[in-house]
Amino acid sequence: MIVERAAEPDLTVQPVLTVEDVSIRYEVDPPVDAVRGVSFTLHRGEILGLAGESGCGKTTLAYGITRLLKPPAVMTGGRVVLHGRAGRDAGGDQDDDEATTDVVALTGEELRRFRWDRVSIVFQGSMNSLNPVMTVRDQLHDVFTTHRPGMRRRVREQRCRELLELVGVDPARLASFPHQLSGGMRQRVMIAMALALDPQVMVMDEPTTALDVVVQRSIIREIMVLRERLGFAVIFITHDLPLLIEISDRIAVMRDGEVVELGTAEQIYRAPQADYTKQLLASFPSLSGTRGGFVRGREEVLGA
Amino acid sequence: MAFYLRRTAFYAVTVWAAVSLNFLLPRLLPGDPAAIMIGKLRRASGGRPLSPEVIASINAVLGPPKGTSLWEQYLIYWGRLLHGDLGISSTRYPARVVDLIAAALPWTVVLVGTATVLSFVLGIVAGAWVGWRRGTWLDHLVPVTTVLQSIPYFWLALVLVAVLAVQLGMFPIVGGYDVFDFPAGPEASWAFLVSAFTHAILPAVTIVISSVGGWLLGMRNMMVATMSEDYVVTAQAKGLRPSRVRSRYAARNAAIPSLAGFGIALGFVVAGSIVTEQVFSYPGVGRLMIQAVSGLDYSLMQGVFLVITLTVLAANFVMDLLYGLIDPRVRTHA
Amino acid sequence: MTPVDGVLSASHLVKTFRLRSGLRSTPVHAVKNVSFEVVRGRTVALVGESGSGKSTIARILAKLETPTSGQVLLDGVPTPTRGRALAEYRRRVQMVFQDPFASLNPFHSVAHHVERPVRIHHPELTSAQVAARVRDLLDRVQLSPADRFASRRPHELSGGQRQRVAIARALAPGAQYVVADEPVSMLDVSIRLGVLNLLADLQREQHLGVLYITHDLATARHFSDELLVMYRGDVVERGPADDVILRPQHPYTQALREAAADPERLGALRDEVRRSLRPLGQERSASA
Amino acid sequence: MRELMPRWDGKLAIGVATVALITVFALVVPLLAQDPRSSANPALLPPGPGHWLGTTKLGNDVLAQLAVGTRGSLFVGVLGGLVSLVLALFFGILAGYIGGVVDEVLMLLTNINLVIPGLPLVMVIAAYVQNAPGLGSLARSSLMVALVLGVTGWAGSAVVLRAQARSLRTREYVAAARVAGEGTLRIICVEILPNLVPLIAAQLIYGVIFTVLGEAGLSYLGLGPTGSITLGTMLNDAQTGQAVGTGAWWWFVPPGTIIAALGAGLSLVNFALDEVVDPRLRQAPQAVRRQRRSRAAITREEASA
Amino acid sequence: MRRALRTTTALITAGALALSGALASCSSSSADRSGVLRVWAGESTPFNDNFNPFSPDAVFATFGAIYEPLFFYNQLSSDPPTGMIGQSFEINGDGTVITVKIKPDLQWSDGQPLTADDVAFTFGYGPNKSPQMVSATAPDATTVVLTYNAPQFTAESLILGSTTIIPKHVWSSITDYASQTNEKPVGSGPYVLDSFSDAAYTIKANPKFRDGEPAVKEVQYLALDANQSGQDLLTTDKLDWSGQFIANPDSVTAGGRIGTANFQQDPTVIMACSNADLGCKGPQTDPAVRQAINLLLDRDEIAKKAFAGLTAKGNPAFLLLPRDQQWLADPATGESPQSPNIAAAQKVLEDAGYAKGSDGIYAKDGVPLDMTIVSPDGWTDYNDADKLISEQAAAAGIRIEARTVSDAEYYTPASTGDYQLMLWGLTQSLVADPYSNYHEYFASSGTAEVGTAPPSGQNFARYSNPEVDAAVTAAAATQDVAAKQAAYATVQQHIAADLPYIPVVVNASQAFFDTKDFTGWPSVEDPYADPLPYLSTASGVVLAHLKPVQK
Repeated sequence: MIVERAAEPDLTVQPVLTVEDVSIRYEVDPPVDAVRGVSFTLHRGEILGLAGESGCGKTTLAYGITRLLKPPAVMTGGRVVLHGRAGRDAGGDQDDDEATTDVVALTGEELRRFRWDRVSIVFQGSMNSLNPVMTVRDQLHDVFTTHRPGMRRRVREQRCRELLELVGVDPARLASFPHQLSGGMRQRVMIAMALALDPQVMVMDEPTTALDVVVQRSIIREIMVLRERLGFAVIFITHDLPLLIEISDRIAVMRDGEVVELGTAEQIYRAPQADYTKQLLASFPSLSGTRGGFVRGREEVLGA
Repeated sequence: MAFYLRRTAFYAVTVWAAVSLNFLLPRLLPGDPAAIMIGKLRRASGGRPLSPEVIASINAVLGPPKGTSLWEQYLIYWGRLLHGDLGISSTRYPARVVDLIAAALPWTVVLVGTATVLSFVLGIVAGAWVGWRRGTWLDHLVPVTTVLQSIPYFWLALVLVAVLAVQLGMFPIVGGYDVFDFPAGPEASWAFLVSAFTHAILPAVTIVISSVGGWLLGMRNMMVATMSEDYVVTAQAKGLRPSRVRSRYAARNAAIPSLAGFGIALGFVVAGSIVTEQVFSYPGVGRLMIQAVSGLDYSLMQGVFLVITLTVLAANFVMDLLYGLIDPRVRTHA
Repeated sequence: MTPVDGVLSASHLVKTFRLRSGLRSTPVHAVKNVSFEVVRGRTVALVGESGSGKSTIARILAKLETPTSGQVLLDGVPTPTRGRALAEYRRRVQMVFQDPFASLNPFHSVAHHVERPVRIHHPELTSAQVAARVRDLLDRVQLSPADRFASRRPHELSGGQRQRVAIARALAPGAQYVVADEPVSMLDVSIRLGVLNLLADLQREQHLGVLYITHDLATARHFSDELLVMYRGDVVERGPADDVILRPQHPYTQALREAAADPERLGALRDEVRRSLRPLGQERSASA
Repeated sequence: MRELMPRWDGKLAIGVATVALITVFALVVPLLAQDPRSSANPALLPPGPGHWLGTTKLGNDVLAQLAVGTRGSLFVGVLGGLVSLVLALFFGILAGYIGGVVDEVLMLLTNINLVIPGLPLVMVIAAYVQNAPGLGSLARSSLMVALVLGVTGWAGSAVVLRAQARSLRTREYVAAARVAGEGTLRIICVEILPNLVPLIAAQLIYGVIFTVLGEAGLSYLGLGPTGSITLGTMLNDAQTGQAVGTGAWWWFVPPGTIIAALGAGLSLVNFALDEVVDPRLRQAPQAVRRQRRSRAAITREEASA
Repeated sequence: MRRALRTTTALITAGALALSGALASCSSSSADRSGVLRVWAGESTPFNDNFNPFSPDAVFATFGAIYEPLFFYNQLSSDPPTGMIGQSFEINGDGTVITVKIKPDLQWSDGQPLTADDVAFTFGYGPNKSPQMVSATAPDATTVVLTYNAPQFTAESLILGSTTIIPKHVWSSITDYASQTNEKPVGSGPYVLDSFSDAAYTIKANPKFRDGEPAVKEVQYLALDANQSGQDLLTTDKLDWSGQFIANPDSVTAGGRIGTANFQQDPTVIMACSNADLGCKGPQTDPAVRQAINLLLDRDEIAKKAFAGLTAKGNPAFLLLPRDQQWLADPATGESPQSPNIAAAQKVLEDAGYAKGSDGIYAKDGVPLDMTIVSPDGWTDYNDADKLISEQAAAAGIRIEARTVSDAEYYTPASTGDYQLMLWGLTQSLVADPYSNYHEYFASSGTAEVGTAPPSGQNFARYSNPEVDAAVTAAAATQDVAAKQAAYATVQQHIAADLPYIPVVVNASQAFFDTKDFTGWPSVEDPYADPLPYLSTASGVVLAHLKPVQK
């Protein structure tokens, strides 16, 4: 399997996002170094899992990569480079898609245009990511009116309907307000929105945590399908290591702001190197396997 | 729809309560407007005795109905009210309370309405701005406005008159319009509107200065809270222009509680405007209220109170409708 | 097996909420005729997704809700709704809540939380005895040294420590049955196991009957003897834990089982998606 | 516990200092100053060595009047604030905690009270009460004014408290207390109220500000307390005594300034309390400031490097 | 602001006691139209559209400017009344028949002739028809005969000087005079109504006025709610005439445009509910207490601080001196003590059996001297005086609590006797004869039991003294000066000792007027009428006298 995957050059060889030695500090009293010297490379079309427990810095890292750090977080060092989309015949009207961008250096208008167009985010709180007082249509249109000002209204509307269909939501829902949608539907709308500008990278921060497992499953499947069809790379952040192992190409395990282990899903699952990775894996009892380290298991052992 | 039904029902109950309170208060606490009026007539006639017919007619108009139960009186009261009959004023006998209020109400509605809307818009816009630029020097603006808010309206008004109107002569001192230029009263002309406008500036400024801080503070606080909402972060992540994020995503949501609190604040503004009208001899209902209270003119007092209450309720109702437009959630979830 | 000396049973529980919207109200059937038994010394897991009615059952058992119909029986006796009898019921049946950040009052110390149930249910104890008991309880939930923790307030504790306090509180009256409503779902993954193990240890030591409510099939399987699967207010499948998880009969249980993440299926989803898309390869350029 | 206490900062310090100064002034100065009703002094003296704030038309020492008036206003304010707080607690907490029909009824009453404009109602009630026979000197005492203002001014606080009580009621620790066997009253008093302390304090402060301003307004309209000196009656005296017309600013400006300062001081304390109730109000601006400073520092370092 | 309302009542009572007088000749009007005269007569917004001379709420221009009585009685002088509608009058020997000749060829402002028929109608109409009246007839177009069943010597000024004459052709169809608003008044005075709004109304010169159009063609009355506003408008050249209290008149007159006049006439007193027999309750029913209060007052300080030094000194004989000098029996009652004599006051109390308690308050039979004095809200001078009285009494060992009440709660308790002490304003008789004072305020015919209002008269102090009653009756039945002097001496002796009304000051009545644009204002040299815009009749007389300054 590993060999087979490594032999797929179109997916893994071209880097799309390079993160070099990124450090992020929260300027509270005393300052907290939330991310410390993290480096990794995201390849085109790849799903990179970012695993770790709460407070390990995985979400902060995601915000740092997308230049969305909330106060008082400050990126104190490092480079984030988004590589141009060479070799891909995307629409010729987006010149900067071709460019290699130093994300950290972006400011003002440049930064604003970079956002969503090339890297989009699906946030954790599917319930709150949508503006409660605007219709789905308005919020989708917003993306186009801002980034594609030349686009005609009819085309825009057509595109919005397509997007909803793409994520499996009835286009009639365009007229709905967020509160009229179920949690799963809201998250699908968010994913549709994240796809709107055909970005190279999509960051997904616990996109399914608040959802029921069955819904969660169908959304993850949807993401996988879309990734296959559209070819964007995904940084998938979650504490749910088993899920990551199941869906990711590679996994970075974070703890206390550092990546303690980075490897393919197979490596992480079958042959974890770091103690922390092992500990984390052991925390998830196997659904179908043996009972692992559980007390009741111990009881059986004792009884045996 | 359910939201509107519920609100309408609420207003109906509130109107009923206000009217009933109005009916009950003078009956709970004694006080005889007829006796006061008769006393006044007696003094006016220089100690000459009043004819029994006059006393009978005053008692009939102002006195408590005799031989009827409270319930019957209540029904009669409602009947009269529904015919637009608020009784006869005893301080301005025999003027009808309705006529007195009809002449005064437009002034108050326009003055207080304009000043309130102005104050609201100013406060919301400034509050949104200060909240947006949180963590900058603008933060210090917020405590300053609370000082303004803590100044008694009438005190501020008196100082403004003394300085701006009397000393500097920048504004007219009293009245709703220039009575010297328009001796025949209000007329439909541009010049009159200009005159009314210049007379309204200082009272309006007083109301705005005293009330803008509340809106500003509320809006700023909500704005700060809203700014950390996910949908605002999402909007920023979407690369939307800051102006759009501020207005459509942050401010619009942050303004919702201010709209909801409009009713409370309006009550305060109306209170302030009553004393403000007094300082400026402004021909509004606040003035009538004060005169009614000092002259123990119960009919006028009740009439003005009722009309002020109904006006505030109407304003609240309008705000509720607006609220429904701005916050779609209330339309479906009651 | 340990002798069965007590049973807490739910008998034909029905709970219907009225959802008001304007002047209309629509009934929401949260629980539809559910029966089961929790025997001392055994653990019953109640598994289901949010909205399945499992938390409502927990609240009914904890006497926080009154069932629309049906009964909760303790040792076969219908349970009271008020008065001294209710206090006695509360002494025997306790609850551990889902969110340890919300279930402890930020205003009060750890000692207060554990001490109150002791005082309420054992008014005969002197202050010294109460203090000793609190220390003992804290020791038992591995918050040692107890004196160091007793004076702390919830915000000074980690999530795991808080949930241990919550467990100590539940044990404080001398409970025989514990309803644990998603006791670890709000905790970090690495400490979940510890808390569950503690609960299991206590159960064994104290011979508790535990109703373990969760949405997590894996822990339900490992932690319980019997497993009930709830779907939209009904129990759709029940049986010994391993049987239900490894050989699900009901389509819903199967779906749940299918949806649960399983690292054993590494890469399977991607491959399946790819296979399903290959014939439609041209679609990619059409929609891009 | 600490998170229930306001964070000490400049605004709070200024607020507390202002309120404390005014309170000390109101409590101590009357003991030192002359009888505020003494007319033994010449009339309308401007501020000078003998009378630091001059004298009124009757020859009353303005400083003495100011101190006693401040005390009177504080008395009315605190009393009115307490009355409205008690009512707000009753309506708000009860409605919020019990919910259901009780909530509906109490909230209806509250909302009615809320939308019926306050001052006109106060004026009407004051007019009736003050002319009701049998009350004697109580009818126009500052006690009665405080009561009337308190009875009409609680609704806003009740709404706020109810919303908070409702949200606290659904907190799991309240459910946990019930499961532990606590009684309803004890849950309200021990589990819910302590967490409402900052909010209750804020509402009390609003109540005090409302009552002090309300008393001033009523006094200006001639419906204030008679027989006792408050800042409102002082302003009323100054206004009717044509302090503005005669240029006796020392009679007119100090009472208004004290009211404004008291209101502003209390509001500043409320800022701090607001920040306790909603920590984001403090944290968000602070975070932005820190982020900006840190970024500036990094830029400087890079520039110097 | 309330000061404005108070002037309303001052006007009303003043009108009721008017003296007669002939209208000073009015100069022929020049054809030039000059500036509008702007007046604040003390009214507040909004104006009532009410020109009914029988209504207490009628606007001020109704009296004097639009409607007139037969004669003008100038309160400021002891000269005989001047004719307005009336030319001359005669009273028969026993005082029961008054024959009035009116001026010929008079016209109402609507062009209808004004004849004796209108006058006779007026006296038979509504409240003018007194129980003592037998008939009012008009034997010819200029003669009116009023017949009574009792002597009317002392009612002369009321009948001739303050009964506004109304046109029969308008009023004969009006039955309920009390609720009439008479929005289109038809009168005989120098002005007619031009326009009305609730913020201002304008009267313009009446071309049909018997002496020709007055020189000031337009007069505008304003409504203001605060004295401060009036003062501000005077200062800023917006107002030409007002009668209001301004503590520092210099601030207004310093500019040179505004002149001022202050003719003090009306006594301000502490009115005591003095008669326990009629139901009065409280220590003030004891004359000794009232005497003590009289002695302890520091009137000088009250005048200076409460009344800005603008008042005159009062006297316990209730005479307007020096106008009424001939009626003063004992020089000792010619002026109330101006400085306090606490020792004397305490001696009076101790002689009457009071002793100082441990709290420093005098008491008798365990009842302390503890009373309440009331004044209306916003009547600053009264409120201030009350405060001073309270403080001065406390110094002497009497507790008097000063309270303020609403206007309505001031007048009603006064008339029904539901009070202990009140600061009260008496209205000075308009003629140089104190009869109306004694009859209105001291005769028991003008009082009633506590709880009911007197049917006539204003003896709200409930004073009742048979000797005073007899003396007042005797004075009413004679026109002999010596007999009257003797009767008045008796009255003065009793009221100065019993003090049902304790004199405090004689109230200021400040008028402010524009001397730059208008001439002809009354002055100390030529006090032809009191220049207060709120006075009835007199204000009309002043208006007819004014001339615009030609520029």
